[in-house]
Amino acid sequence: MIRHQLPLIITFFTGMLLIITFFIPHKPFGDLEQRFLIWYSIISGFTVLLGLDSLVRYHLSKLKKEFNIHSFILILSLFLTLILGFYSWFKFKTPFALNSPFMFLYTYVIIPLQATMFALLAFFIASAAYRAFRARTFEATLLLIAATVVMLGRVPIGGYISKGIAYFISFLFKIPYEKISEIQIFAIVSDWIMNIPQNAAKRGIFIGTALGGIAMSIRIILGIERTYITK
Amino acid sequence: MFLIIFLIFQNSYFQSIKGYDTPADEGGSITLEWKIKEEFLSDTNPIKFFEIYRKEKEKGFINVGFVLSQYNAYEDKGLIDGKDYYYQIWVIRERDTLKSEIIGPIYSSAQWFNTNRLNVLIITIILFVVFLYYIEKAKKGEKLFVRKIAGLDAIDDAVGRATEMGRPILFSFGLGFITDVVTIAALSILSKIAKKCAEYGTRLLIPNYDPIVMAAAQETVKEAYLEANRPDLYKEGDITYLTSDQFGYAAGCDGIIIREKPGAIFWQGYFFAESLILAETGHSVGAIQIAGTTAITQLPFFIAACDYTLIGEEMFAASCYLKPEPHMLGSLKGEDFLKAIILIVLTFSAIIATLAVIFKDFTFINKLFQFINNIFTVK
Amino acid sequence: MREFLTKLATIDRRIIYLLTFLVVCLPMIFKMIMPIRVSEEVKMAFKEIDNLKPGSIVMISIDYDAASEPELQPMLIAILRHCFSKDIKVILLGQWALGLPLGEMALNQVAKEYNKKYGEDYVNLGYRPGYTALMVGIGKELRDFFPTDYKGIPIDSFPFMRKVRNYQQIDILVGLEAGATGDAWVQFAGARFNQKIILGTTGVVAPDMFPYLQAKQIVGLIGGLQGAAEYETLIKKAGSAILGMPAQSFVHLLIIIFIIIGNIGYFILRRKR
Amino acid sequence: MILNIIGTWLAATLTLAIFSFLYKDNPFYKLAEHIYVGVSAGFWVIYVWSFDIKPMLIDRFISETGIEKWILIIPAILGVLMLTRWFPRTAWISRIPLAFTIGIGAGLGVTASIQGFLIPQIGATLLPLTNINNILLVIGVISTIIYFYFSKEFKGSLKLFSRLGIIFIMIAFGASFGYTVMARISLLIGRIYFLLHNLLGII
Repeated sequence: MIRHQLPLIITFFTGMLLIITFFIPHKPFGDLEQRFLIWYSIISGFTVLLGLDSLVRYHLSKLKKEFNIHSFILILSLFLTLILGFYSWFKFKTPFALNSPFMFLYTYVIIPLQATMFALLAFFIASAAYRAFRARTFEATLLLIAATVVMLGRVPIGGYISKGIAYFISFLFKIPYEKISEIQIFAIVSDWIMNIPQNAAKRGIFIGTALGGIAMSIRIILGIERTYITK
Repeated sequence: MFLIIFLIFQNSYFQSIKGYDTPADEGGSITLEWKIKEEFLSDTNPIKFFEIYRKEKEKGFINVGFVLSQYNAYEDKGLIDGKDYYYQIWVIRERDTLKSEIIGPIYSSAQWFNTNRLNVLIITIILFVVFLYYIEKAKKGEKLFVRKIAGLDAIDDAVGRATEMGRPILFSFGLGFITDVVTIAALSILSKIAKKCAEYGTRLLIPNYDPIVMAAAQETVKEAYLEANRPDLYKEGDITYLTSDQFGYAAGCDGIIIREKPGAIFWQGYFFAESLILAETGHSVGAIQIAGTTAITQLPFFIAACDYTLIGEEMFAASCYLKPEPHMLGSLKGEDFLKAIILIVLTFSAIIATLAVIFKDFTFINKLFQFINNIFTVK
Repeated sequence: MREFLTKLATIDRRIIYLLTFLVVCLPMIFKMIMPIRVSEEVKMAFKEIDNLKPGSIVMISIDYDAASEPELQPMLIAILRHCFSKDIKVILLGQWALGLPLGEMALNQVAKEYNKKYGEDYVNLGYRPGYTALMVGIGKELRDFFPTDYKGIPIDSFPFMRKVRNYQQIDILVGLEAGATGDAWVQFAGARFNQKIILGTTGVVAPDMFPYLQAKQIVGLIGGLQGAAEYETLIKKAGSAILGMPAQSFVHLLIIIFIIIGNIGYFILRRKR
Repeated sequence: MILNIIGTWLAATLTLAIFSFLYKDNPFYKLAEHIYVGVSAGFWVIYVWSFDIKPMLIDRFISETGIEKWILIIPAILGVLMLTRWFPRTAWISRIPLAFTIGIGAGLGVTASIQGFLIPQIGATLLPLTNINNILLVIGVISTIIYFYFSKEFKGSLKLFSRLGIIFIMIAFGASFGYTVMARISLLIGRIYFLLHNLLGII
């Protein structure tokens, strides 16, 4: 009984307390809220260590079964980071000191790996643009047109293209080029799209997700939603 | 005599100076506000900063703080509620110092209710009541109407067409975990697809990113095959665990897609940037692709690359239509009720606001609009 | 014509990768420079900081990591240059632990340019777990969460930090966002404590921040590498953002051409079937 | 100086190892991937120590006096209880600190969503329909909400508004599509700038 009821009781009281202290600043509540927030900050640091256990345990078990270079390298780089990290913290009082070995690890291992991982996406977008993005439905067509206008509006080349169009229009309709050459069509339309239609739709969508989020929080506080606790 | 003149004379530096208990707080704090007269704001002798001096009944003045010249307010903290305090503000200028007259006695006190947040309190209570009401109704099993999402027909067509072509079907939860609500919604969509596959005898492949989600998927598919009384067709080997690395999972799925050439692919769950590779490979083998995610950043790419996409909350509506689960159904209906209220508020306010502009002098309409506007402003 | 189209539609992925790689490299090798058009939301952000008097305090939150470094690091450097050039005090902290070293690097680089001293002109508070709890906790007392700076030195030993209690002493909070932390700052610090906020975000997050801009919950928005280039133009000090814009432009064009070709092939093949 | 050169070469090899994924998924990519997971996991341990346990618990325990000093024991215990999740037998104990943090997160979330999003965003949509932009903004928000309304069949005016809603939604997703493409390309530009500038020194 304790295993299921106690966590739900704790969640109910802390949740309701945080809502009540939002409205009642008076003596006991204000301090209690600040104290709980400090405890939250301390405890949430430990949750980071949870993931570490499953990671190390999984790769150690793989290594026990049969040696594979990938799991070995992972465990090795983990412990190397710990050694360098604690050494840097001990010597420089902080892991960030620019000339510490920990910072070396950050600058020459973390940055290239993480940045390059996401730089791959530019290639995937390029090939998906060519091989998969089709205007097969009315909605997809509208999406691709809006995307093209925004992409041209957001970069300097959009300005040159709109100058070209202005030259063409001035040639066709005999309007003096100087007057319309400065109008950056794509940039103006793109800014309008961002500030009006895109704004309205995103606000409508986020009102929906906000209500969904509040429903989830209420279910958690009242113990209706239990997957978090019992799993 | 001299003292009084001194007091009157000092008064001329400040246009206004006042101190009051800081409202809606836990006590122990007094707020000071002041405004210097124009003629003392000269450029030749600019104000550097203000020094705040406090005095209790019998004791002398002590300096408790300072504020830069661009501010004209200060909140003094750490006071004892109910005790009388007196304040004086020194204006430190380049070449001289002006002292304000002494204001007080002022005492701080704590408030039991933050009146600025009344609108938040009312809305919080409404939300609690509405969600609880609908979740209880759903728990009692009452029939709560949810319209059929167009996406569900698209799912049926896709499974049918893949069976005609005699090609397998692939389903993926993306990178979601079992605690993500969208994964739970995807499970009920999977159960519908699995039932159809059991009826048509089509092979169903499910590569997974998370072992726990894989176990849940195996459970759901086995149950669906049982319901379609074709337990013999259920193959545990088709529901596998690939890897827990983002791009490793995408590469793994691509391998299966190119090898098995599925007729229909379902990307239902939570996706990150790897959605691009997945949808592209699916398109390259000519599969019908139906996506569904709450990941706003990936929706544009799915819409451009797939045949049909369930957008955000449509996934919850689809799963509520298929297998109404009390928590989700109750929340969905609660949200719909609140959306209806918001729609009414927005339309009504738009009309009132427009009228308020047209009939400027008609005070009633303007007051009404101010009242509505006041509810929706954060104080 | 038909086999040309089918060949066109089935070009190998790797050729597209190579083409993309070249279109990025060439403009950078030839050091092309293109005029930057400054958009309204970046101008608003610039004006807010420009109107601050010397001695005001700006708090910058590092909510990104190396994955968004190319977009947000130039933004951080441009904003630091703008603040230091106007003798504005800077407090740096971060919600994304893996982004803090980037903040430290930028601080050191720009502080040298304007010979600003640590502790007198800027302070780095480092990282503290807590996320939304931290944002609300700072609203009452900063020292409850940051008694010391990133080196463990008590913050009361720094003169300008002595009077900083909570958001009331902070003129502007600049959030550099690669994820949803921007929403948290706006909802927890902006609405609850009336803190003036400017958001500098990656291109992915920027569109979702416009509703906050229109509702005046934030006073400025700097979006993606283009936003960083615009801010660099406003402070008249070119950085790596302006350098990257030509390459950005040509790849945008390349992607649009890919979409158009892909769709032409698709429609012709579909009509044949 | 030597360290920088070694470092740059190390960074370049790791960058090319990740880029090799473009050719095909290969062991070099897997190796780089595992290094990243190992190093970043190590990073988190150092952060928890130097930015949470040391300053918020140990330093504060030393500096505080009286009752405050002993109250600090409670979060310390709750934190350690969280680690019981490592051992299956005692894993259920970790539900207590977990319930504490989840309760606070939910409690903070409710009021913040209402005060920080619903009220200001609805308030910003109470606009007079006096100019085209206001009209489009109000109609856009209304039709988008109607599109995500599931309690009524889409007939008559509801059908019209939901069609209008999907148009606004598609323009919004198109804008996000364009911005996201821009963002992804900037990341590639950053990496190639590193290869051309730091490694090869061409620019």
